[in-house]
Amino acid sequence: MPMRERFVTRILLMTAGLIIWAAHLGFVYGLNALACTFDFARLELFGMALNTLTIGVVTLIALGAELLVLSFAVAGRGAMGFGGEEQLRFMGPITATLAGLSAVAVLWQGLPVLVVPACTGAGG
Amino acid sequence: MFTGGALIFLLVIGLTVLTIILPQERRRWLAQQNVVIAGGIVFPVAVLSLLLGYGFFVTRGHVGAEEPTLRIEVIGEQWWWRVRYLDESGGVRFATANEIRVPAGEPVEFILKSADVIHSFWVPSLAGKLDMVPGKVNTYTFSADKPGVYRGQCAEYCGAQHALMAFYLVAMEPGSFDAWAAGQADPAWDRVAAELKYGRDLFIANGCGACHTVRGTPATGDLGPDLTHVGGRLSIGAGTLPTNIGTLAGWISSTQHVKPGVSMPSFGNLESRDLRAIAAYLESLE
Amino acid sequence: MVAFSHLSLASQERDRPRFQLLQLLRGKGIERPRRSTVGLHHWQLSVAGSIGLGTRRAEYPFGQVPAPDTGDCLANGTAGKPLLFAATRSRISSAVHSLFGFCNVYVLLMPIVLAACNDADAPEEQRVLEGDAEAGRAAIAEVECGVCHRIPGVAGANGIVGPPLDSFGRRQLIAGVLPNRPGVLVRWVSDAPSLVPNTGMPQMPLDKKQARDVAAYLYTLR
Amino acid sequence: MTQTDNRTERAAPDRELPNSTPRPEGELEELERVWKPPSGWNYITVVNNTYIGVFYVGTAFLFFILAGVLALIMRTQLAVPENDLVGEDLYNQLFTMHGTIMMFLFAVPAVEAMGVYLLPNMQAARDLPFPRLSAYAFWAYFVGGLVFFSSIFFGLAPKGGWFMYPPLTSYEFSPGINADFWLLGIGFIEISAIAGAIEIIVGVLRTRAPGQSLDKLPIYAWTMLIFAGMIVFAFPAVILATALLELERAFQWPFFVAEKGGSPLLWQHLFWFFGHPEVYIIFLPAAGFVSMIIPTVAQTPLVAYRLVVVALLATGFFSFGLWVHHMFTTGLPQLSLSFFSAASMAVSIPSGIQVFAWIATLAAGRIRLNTPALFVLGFLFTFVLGGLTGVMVAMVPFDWQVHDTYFVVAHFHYVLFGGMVFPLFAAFYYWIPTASARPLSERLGRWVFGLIFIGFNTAFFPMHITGLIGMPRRVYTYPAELGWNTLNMISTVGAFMIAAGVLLFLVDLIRNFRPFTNKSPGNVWNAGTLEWLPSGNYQTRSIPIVTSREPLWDQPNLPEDVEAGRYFLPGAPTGGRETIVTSPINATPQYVVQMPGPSWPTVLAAVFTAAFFLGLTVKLVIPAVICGLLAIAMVMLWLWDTDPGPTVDQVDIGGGLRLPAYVTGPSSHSWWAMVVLILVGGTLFTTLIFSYFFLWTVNPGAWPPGSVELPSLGWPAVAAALYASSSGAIWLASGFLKRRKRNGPWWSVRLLLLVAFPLMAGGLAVDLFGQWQTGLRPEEHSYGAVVYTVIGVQGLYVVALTLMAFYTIARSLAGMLDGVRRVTFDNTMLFWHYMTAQGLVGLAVIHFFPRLIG
Repeated sequence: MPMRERFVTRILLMTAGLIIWAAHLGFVYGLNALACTFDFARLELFGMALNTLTIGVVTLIALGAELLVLSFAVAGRGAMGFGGEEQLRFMGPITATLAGLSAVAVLWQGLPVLVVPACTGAGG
Repeated sequence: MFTGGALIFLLVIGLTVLTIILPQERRRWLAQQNVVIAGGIVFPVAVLSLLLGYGFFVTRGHVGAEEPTLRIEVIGEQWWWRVRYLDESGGVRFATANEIRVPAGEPVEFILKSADVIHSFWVPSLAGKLDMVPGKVNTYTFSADKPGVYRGQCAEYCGAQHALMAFYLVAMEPGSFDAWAAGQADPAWDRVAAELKYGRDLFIANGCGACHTVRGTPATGDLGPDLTHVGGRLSIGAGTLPTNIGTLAGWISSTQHVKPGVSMPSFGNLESRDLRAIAAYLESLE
Repeated sequence: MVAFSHLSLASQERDRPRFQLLQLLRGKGIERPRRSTVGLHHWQLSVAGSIGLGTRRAEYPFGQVPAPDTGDCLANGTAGKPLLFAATRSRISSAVHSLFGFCNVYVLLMPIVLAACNDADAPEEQRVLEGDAEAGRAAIAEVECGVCHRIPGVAGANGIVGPPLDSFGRRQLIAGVLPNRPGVLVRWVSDAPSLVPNTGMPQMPLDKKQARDVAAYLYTLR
Repeated sequence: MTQTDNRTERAAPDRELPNSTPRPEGELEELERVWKPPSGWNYITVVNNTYIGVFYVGTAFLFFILAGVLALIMRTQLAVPENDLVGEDLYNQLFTMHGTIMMFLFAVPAVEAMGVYLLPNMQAARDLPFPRLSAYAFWAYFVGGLVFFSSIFFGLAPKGGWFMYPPLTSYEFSPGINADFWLLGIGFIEISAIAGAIEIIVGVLRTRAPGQSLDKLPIYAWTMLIFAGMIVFAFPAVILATALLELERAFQWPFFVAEKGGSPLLWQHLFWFFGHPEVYIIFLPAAGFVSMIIPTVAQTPLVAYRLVVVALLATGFFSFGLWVHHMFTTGLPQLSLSFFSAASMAVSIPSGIQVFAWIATLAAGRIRLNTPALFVLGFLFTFVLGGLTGVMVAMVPFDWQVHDTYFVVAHFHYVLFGGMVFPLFAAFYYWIPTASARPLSERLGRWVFGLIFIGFNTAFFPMHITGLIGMPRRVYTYPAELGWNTLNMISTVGAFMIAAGVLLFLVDLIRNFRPFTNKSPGNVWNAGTLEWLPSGNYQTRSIPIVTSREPLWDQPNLPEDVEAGRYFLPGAPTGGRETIVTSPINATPQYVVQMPGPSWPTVLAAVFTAAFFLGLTVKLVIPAVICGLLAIAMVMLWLWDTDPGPTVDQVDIGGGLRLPAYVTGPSSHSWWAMVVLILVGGTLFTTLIFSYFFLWTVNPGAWPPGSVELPSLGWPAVAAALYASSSGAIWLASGFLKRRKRNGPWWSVRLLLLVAFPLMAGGLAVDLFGQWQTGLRPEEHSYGAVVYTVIGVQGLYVVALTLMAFYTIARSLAGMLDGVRRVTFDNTMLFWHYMTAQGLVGLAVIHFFPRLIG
């Protein structure tokens, strides 16, 4: 029986960027939905709307995480646990590219909070 | 956006054609991973970022509408529109149906509700659509800049007669709008003509008042459209037919044929003369 | 005569006055026009007939007495036009009566006039009316005659309230009561109750021109 | 990833071949005998993927034609304004059925069926790991689908639109059984799709040619892996949605009734959480076809293979972030819409990557404009256009204008017809030589392409304009004076052109398609992947070692060596059907799996399952229950001989490799399938918990509603203890089982299973009774409805586990369970622990959350 491949770990690592993206989307969507339902969107902290601030901070954290995955995949190959050299050559760049794409997607998801009001429905 | 889309489309198709017609050595530059990165990642990220940013600002533009000068509650029902003009305190000034008149150039807030299933309120020439969802109140503020008649249509499939659920939005000069609104608030005209009185009596005697209201008469039903000024509306059957005595008569006599499934039964039992009289009466309610 | 006899079946309540027109027709005993009659075409007789009818006053159920409207027969008579256009819907001035003379003259002249200006393939009735069938179809669509009638060639005209109008150009009777003649038809489409007071068909918002157009279209349905 | 990379891999020296020739006499005959499909009446019990795959694709194509005919009727109706060819009732059934059939009975099954047919061939496996499951999925779909379709002949077809929005589809506004046909019929076909997806995931990951590691996997296998993964996470949402709506219709549990605390938007969330990924579920395999066909027609490897894999993975994820995209006009907060607008933009990047990878590949090679190539080019043209309009509708303000208009109809036909049907036709022309004794006609093929391509654009391009000038979708008639007439007439003409093209394709099929003959025209396109190896019912004579992505191009003599039996497993050493199971990343051979052959119970189980659901639909409850029980019995019968145990100890597959013929535990393919099934269950439960919270946000001040008291905490405590102890009993039993070798006394294991069952059932009963005694009733308010549904889902698992427990006991009584031969027990155990975990989460949410917010 050959050495165990740690398939689940590797797949999770490979798609880590996308998983962070999904978590970010779930969080900001959920938060905004709750903020509008329970009307705490207007609460303010340091002069900024609370949920705007939270979404902004969470976006920054998610971006940081994406960059972390990216830099790990690019530089710290050994630490990624990809196993053999061949798999590393294949999965490492995929991990990095996915993290990069996810970072763009997270950024896009985070930006509207600066422009679009939180709770108004369509057409005002 | 369409131009940009067309350009991108032409670019992609053009490149594909090039790969087929160019000799191999002149298209080798296309056959590398960097082209995929440039065309598949860098280019779309740049274009989409711009587009998305633009979209956010347009979205915000839609939100920051001015204070409305008029508030109209529109309730989608299978398959017609109940329209209520509200006063400052939110009370109902008057009700009408399947036709919305607004003063041109003034922002109007539409308060959109549903009485049964999901409908969607849409006047294509004036604004995008917004759904009417049971248990939810959506509001939408927009204005019609130029006087005119704009057709509206239910945009969310709502059952058998979704296709025949339209309305007209009439933008009027503010002055004539006020006159119209005042007229609408009045009860139904009571004409002296014998024929019309005869028609009105038949309207009541046939039980039309169980579902319809004609203010100023014993007809106070709330299930169907308010008919107090039906003769002055552009259409009957929710944009299905133009209002004239003939269509009114045909509608009353064969609703289930003209618009199968509507709540109103066909009054095919009415005698020809009576049918005509009721139609004439309704036509006179301007 | 024979042609009218079945109409009595339609009369469910004879004690009411609504079949007066029918009685009237019977009493007068108008001959059913026949092609063979002294070289006159049936439309000529029928127009004359409609004029004759129009002078009788049918009792309107609501007490109003609509004046007869006969203008259509002189459709292309320049002298008649101003007056005719003044006469809207069915309630027109009795001045029209004075036109009868002209009418008859024009009617007799018409074959000559029309032969000069119309394409010979078209049914004669259309030529007489000088209506524009295409405009008629548009008018039918606009006022939605189709809500009550099935009308070939008009989108969505599949009503079941009134009779279907297939082959209308070959129908012998209008509403089962009146002879199917251009003059009658033109008046019928805009003001049916003045001809048959108990009809379900109301006065329709068609002006003279439109009425002629509509009639012209109906005659294309052969 | 780069060209050079690929070349180095290709240059790898050939290893010495595992088996020597000549092969022993009778080996090939034995292989043929083992894999021969049954004859006579038993023919329909066939399970070989090459047969089931062809039946499956054929049935899917039949539904394409049927739904296409419905579309033609609709187009004829709309050709002229105010037409009365069909009335509103029939028309509304037509478009509902057209959409439903195209999505659920054509598109998903078609690509899944292509996977069943192609994957083992591409991976040089003898069959998919669960052949009877494929057969079951096919027959259930075949019977259920045909009955579902025939509802339109009786005017009983659903008419709520293919996304069936309540309240229109609920009991109040859709009395009668039309909507039930949709809910039960489709819910059940989804289950069949999930069965297929589990099969495909395990098949792609575990039954590959040795050496076909993840980086050498054909792109098509990647797409199918992601396709199946997406099904696992998307379909449970719609299964839950249909279950909730059916509960509402049948028992008035008010999930979607606004007056009783429900929300119509809950349906939309659940439906589109499935519905948007669904589009990509359909598109990805089709993109896989394209990524296979383009390298062949250009005779060069795919450029940027790794980026294409990136694109596929990214699509698989991003497409789940788009569901609100379909709800832009429902009046949700602007900012929420913006998030989804952003995600909609993000998902278009992977498509861009793929498009440019295809262009680069075409540029690298020299295209031969044969029929598959034409269809692929047609696909590129159409799909790019559809993708661009897709970006447009992702813009919120633009969507407000075109949502629910013919613009959207045009858009999604460009994406779906362009993105899936064109590639499917390309795939038909491309792969039919592997299935048929004759390839299809190139001459007819060009005509087919021309008619379909021109017809398609004639039909659908004008719809963009029709929509922009205001024509809403789903209208059975339209007024003449709105300026839509000419455009609609053009569209209708185009639709008939498509029909002519499809008809011509059928002619081509009748003339040239000769399946199941074991004769083959060979590698007609000079393709590079394994499905073009010479094959028989047993697939390839021997299972090759793969050292490149296009082994047929890079490994000289591969076809000859494979056919001569010089590679692995050239015979049937266990005397039955078997294939090599490999490790998921490096594709190292791990063991030889013995696979079941044809069986009647599989077919009957499918028929009875279909009958059960259809019986419920038409309210024949007692016959339905009988069929349901028979279906369960048949499933057990079919499973009975699928755990053969180690009949032989080890199998020599050649090259000195001796593999075990039986494994248990985490490296067993069966274990993997159970894990995937649990993922399905977990997703279903997660969406149910989402529904719970969503309904709470609809009733923020009344959760639970005013008059309802929460049960005291003793109830959930006892229930949790019972669940946990039942799992503990199973855990103990597992330990006892491990210590036994063979044929020892099994009473400890049996007793523990017998004890675990009442503990589990007791947990459920306590939980249920705890709620009931407070007076909470499901039909009064959405709170009660969702609480009882959480318990009900748990109840379903308890029932399933009861059956599994008794099945396991029965196997132990029959002497078919021991410390080695324990796959059955392991599966039961895994599922049992999952049930306990889910029960505990459910209890925690239902009992603690209201206290937390109260």
